[in-house]
Amino acid sequence: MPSGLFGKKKRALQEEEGRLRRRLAELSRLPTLPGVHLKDEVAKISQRLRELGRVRGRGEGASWEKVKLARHPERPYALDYIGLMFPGFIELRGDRCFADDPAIVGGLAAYQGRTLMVIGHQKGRDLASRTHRNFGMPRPEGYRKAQRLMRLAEKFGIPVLTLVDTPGAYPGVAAEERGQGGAIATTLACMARLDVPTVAVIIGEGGSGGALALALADRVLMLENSIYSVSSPEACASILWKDAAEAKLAAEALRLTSSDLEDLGVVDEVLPEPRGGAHRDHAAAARIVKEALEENLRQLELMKPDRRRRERCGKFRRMGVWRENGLTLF
Amino acid sequence: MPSGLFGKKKRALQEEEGRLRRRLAELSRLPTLPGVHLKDEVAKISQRLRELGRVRGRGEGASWEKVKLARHPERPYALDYIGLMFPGFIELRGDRCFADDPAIVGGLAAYQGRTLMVIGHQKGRDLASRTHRNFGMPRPEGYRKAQRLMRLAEKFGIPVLTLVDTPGAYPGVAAEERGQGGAIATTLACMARLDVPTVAVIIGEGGSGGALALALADRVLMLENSIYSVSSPEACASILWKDAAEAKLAAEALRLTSSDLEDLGVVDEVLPEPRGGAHRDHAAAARIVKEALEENLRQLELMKPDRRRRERCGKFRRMGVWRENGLTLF
Amino acid sequence: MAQRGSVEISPRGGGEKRADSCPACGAPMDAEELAANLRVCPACGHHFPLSAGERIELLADQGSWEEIATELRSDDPLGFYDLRPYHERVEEAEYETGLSEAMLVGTARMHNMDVVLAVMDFRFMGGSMGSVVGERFWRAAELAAEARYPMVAVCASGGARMQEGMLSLLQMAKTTCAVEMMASVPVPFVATLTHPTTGGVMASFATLADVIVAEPGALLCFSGPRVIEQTVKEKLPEGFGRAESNLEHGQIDMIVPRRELKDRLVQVLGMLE
Amino acid sequence: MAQRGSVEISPRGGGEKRADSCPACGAPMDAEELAANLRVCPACGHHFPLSAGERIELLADQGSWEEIATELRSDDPLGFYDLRPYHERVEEAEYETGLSEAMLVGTARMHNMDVVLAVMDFRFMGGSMGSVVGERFWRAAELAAEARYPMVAVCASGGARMQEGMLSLLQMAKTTCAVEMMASVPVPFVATLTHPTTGGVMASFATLADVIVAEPGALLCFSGPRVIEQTVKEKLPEGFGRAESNLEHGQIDMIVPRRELKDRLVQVLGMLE
Ligand SMILES: [Zn+2]
Ligand SMILES: [Zn+2]
Repeated sequence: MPSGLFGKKKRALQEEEGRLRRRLAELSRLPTLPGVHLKDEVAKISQRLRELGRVRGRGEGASWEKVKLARHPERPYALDYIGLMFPGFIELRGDRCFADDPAIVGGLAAYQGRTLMVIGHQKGRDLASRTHRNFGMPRPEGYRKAQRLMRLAEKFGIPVLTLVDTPGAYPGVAAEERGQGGAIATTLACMARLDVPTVAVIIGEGGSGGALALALADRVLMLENSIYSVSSPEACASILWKDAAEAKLAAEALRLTSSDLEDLGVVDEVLPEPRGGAHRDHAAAARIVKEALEENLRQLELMKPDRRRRERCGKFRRMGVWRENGLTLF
Repeated sequence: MPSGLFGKKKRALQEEEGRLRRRLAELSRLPTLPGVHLKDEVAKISQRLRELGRVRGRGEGASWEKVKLARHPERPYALDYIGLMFPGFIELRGDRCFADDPAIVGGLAAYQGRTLMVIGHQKGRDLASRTHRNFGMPRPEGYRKAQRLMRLAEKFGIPVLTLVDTPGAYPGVAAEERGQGGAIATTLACMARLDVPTVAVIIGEGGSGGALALALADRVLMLENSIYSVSSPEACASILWKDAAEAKLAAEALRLTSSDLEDLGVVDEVLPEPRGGAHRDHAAAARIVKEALEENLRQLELMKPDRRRRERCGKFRRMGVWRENGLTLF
Repeated sequence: MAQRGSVEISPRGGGEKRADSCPACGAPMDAEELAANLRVCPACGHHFPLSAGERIELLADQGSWEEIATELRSDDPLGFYDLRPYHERVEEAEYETGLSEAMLVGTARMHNMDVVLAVMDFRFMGGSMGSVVGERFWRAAELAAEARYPMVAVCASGGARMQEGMLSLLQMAKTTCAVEMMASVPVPFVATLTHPTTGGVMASFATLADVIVAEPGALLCFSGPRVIEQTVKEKLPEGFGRAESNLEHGQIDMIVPRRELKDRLVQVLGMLE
Repeated sequence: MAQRGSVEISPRGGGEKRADSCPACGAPMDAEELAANLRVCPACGHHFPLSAGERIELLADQGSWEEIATELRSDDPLGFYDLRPYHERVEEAEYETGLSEAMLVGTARMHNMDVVLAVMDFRFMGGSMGSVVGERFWRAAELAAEARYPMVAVCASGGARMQEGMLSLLQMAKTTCAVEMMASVPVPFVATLTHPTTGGVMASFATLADVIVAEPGALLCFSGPRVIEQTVKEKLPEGFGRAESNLEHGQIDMIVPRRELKDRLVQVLGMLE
């Protein structure tokens, strides 16, 4: 959540930006009438928007740049982080029901003399591994495996770390028939109930409900160049702009970058990446994640399970912005 | 468990019967030698066995008769009992995972001003319903539905009644691939953990692990003409006698009748059936089950959940007969 | 905060445009006859959508509906603009439906049983779940947990409200926590899924209910048919995602025709209390 | 009750009949070479069965094995006779395997970690689970729960011991309750499934473990291939019921070659403690 003057100022700039963009959109819809010259206003607004962009740390198309970085094929994936952070990681597989879903990996990691349960979406890098990992798009059995591992972690008092990186849950007929919606929902419920500390890190693409399913955590951290979005910019553009090619516009509008989401109070902490992005230096990225994990776990482990659970639910209860009796609540 | 003199006497008769049958089997394997006349001994043993049979309440082939009664096509099935015992029963369906398995039915029943969760194997009567119900042979999703309903019952403090009537879990490739073994095991574990009162009634065919899965209950009742067996007599005969036609012999040897199992301490109570068998009078059979249910629930509801669970596990812990340091323990 | 009285049904009767013929069987439709039949096609049983108002009329005992959280309104936290500004779309939805948002919550009696009702209306921006829907659901759940009333949710939703970005997605987490709040009492929570319930609602509170009831023919899925066809190019089987398919695949407890819905819900709740 | 020292391995070395060639790849087998390679075919990696004694040698630190419940022996509660009396079959199995039953239980150290071991031997009446197997498993679980030692079970079983009738089937319920006893502490319970593990063992404690490990190629199923072919006349797919198929279908956590088994088990247990 934004706090103090800094947050208020950010919000004011944000509101101004929104106002200007809406006006720009209105202008663009006006029919061209003889004698009416909109060019000046358009130019003025565009100028101010560029200024605001600089102030808020992004130029035009900055969100789209983040989308490309978040999807960068050399960006470290869950198993890269796991390999670098947790030597001796033991993968546990299967939902005990239908299948093992390679789009979600999970297992036990030795960590500072204790154990962690690490669960993450997993993409592939070459054609074979991409196909094997289904491009990081889980089916219901992936979510059910995640739940099984979370319950196992809870049984033995093991904290849970999730690594979020998926375009979204797989939109296929069989996945639907096996209850994709319910699988995501019950994973959310499982995370809401857990009485062990939970930390989620958005490491790449946080795509829609398929990503959120692993991110109902005590702490939600986000790597600087990751994105986290209600829908892919492409899908959003094709629905709202009726044109997938407007993905760049949608990327900006959706506020899916780490700094946007920090402003909105959606993530608790943004983790800086190595210069140029995590793909330039996997080891450094892993060190950054590990340090943040350490600090957050340290804090969480001081709390009683009840309080942790209460605060977790309290945090998600506060998500959202609405007006009530004239007041805007955030 | 047999108790007091009555139990001891029964057990002595049982042991004598076993001894005689073993001797008979030995004799039948001896080569016919000139000058050796076994006929007298065989005749003597057979005579004594008939006497014992009368004493223990069964003639030759009595077990096989029970098998036929237990499988009688007019015998009331789970939904027949439910219809007669619980007007207004609301069926709940699905495992929330893969399918709804019609071989197991379950739902909410209003009962004496409270609610019961009733779960049972369901066979079909005509060709269409038999196929639909898969002859009462559940697939993993049937067991997972049962678990879901048991957990729902536990959430709201609702006692669980199970009605057991299946030739066994379905032995198919896809059922195996979806984890038939694990599905049965986790159903057993679910029943072991439940903190609501549980009553199981063997109403027909209690076939193997597929039946037991629904019968790890505080009280296991058994209708007089039901059977409850480690394997079907046919399967047992084909494995041990190498000849499925010896099913009659196997039926006798397996001790699968209600009186056998009462002797062995496997069931807590045998419920008498209407004259000629439950198929002759469904309504009377249902009344008998309902009365027994009422009495058992009444007793169980007086106990604290912890004690109920402890006694439930304690009961199953005592199942089995072994020798230790020369003593036979039962 | 509570506002007594029955809900305002929009002048047109609360539904979307009334068809001249049944889209399922082609039978000619008389608007009044349809309304008298609970908006179920007398010829084939096709269930036409109900507005939130009609739904409340169907379920709540006469005059028992008391709406809460009435003053909650959408804000525009992202300053969202696509082809039109978000606030304009909201205002249009308000005007066209006569509703304040895509979900109304409140208390009611059903056959004299006190319940909390949460009712969605697909006409309001496709029943999309934004901050107000999430907050209303939360307050409804809180009331249910505190008063120990069971909750009945009637779902109809296209998913998250994209115009609120991640804040709308997070309503899935928020409503999940709300369901957990009810479970910890516990109070019974029954969901009624109506045509269509998809996306974020299907992947949060709708499928977390103790008992899940659906109306016949309702499309119930996470990814909609169009997304599946366009994204992964799969051919959809006959009846894909419909209530009947969901029942077969173990995802819902029962399908209940609208005429029997209220009675059935009351029976279920009565047994869980 | 504990009996110190290493297990008696039968004079023939504890395995079943030693093959002259590998049944998987046909490579000629030298018995000594095979034994030196932990009874894994050096040519193709096929895992030959191990006796309980060999298994304990493989897993327990030298000299650390202490068997418990050694005096438990099968009785004949049913007076069971088929083509031969039950007691005769038991005596034959005792004689041929040098074991007292199809499962041995006791404590051991694995890389200096105290554990409870429960090890089955398929040669003893097909590793069938009767009253003694159930009671030994119970005592092992009880010891694990009391001493807070993790438990490792090594399974190999054809299912319930038919000659004890329903009493054998009920060992599924009994061992399930034993697993629950460990879970309530909790102490970690890891199952190692070896060729073949089927029937009642597969439908009780084996699949209730916190982590399920399998040896390569092991047949793991509830209904065996022959039952499926004969009863429902289905054609079995290539590799049906094998560890590899179970892994793909989500039923087990991992497949571990015998050479790495001890290390892996210790790692897993170390992380769960
Ligand atoms: Zn029609
Ligand atoms: Zn070989």
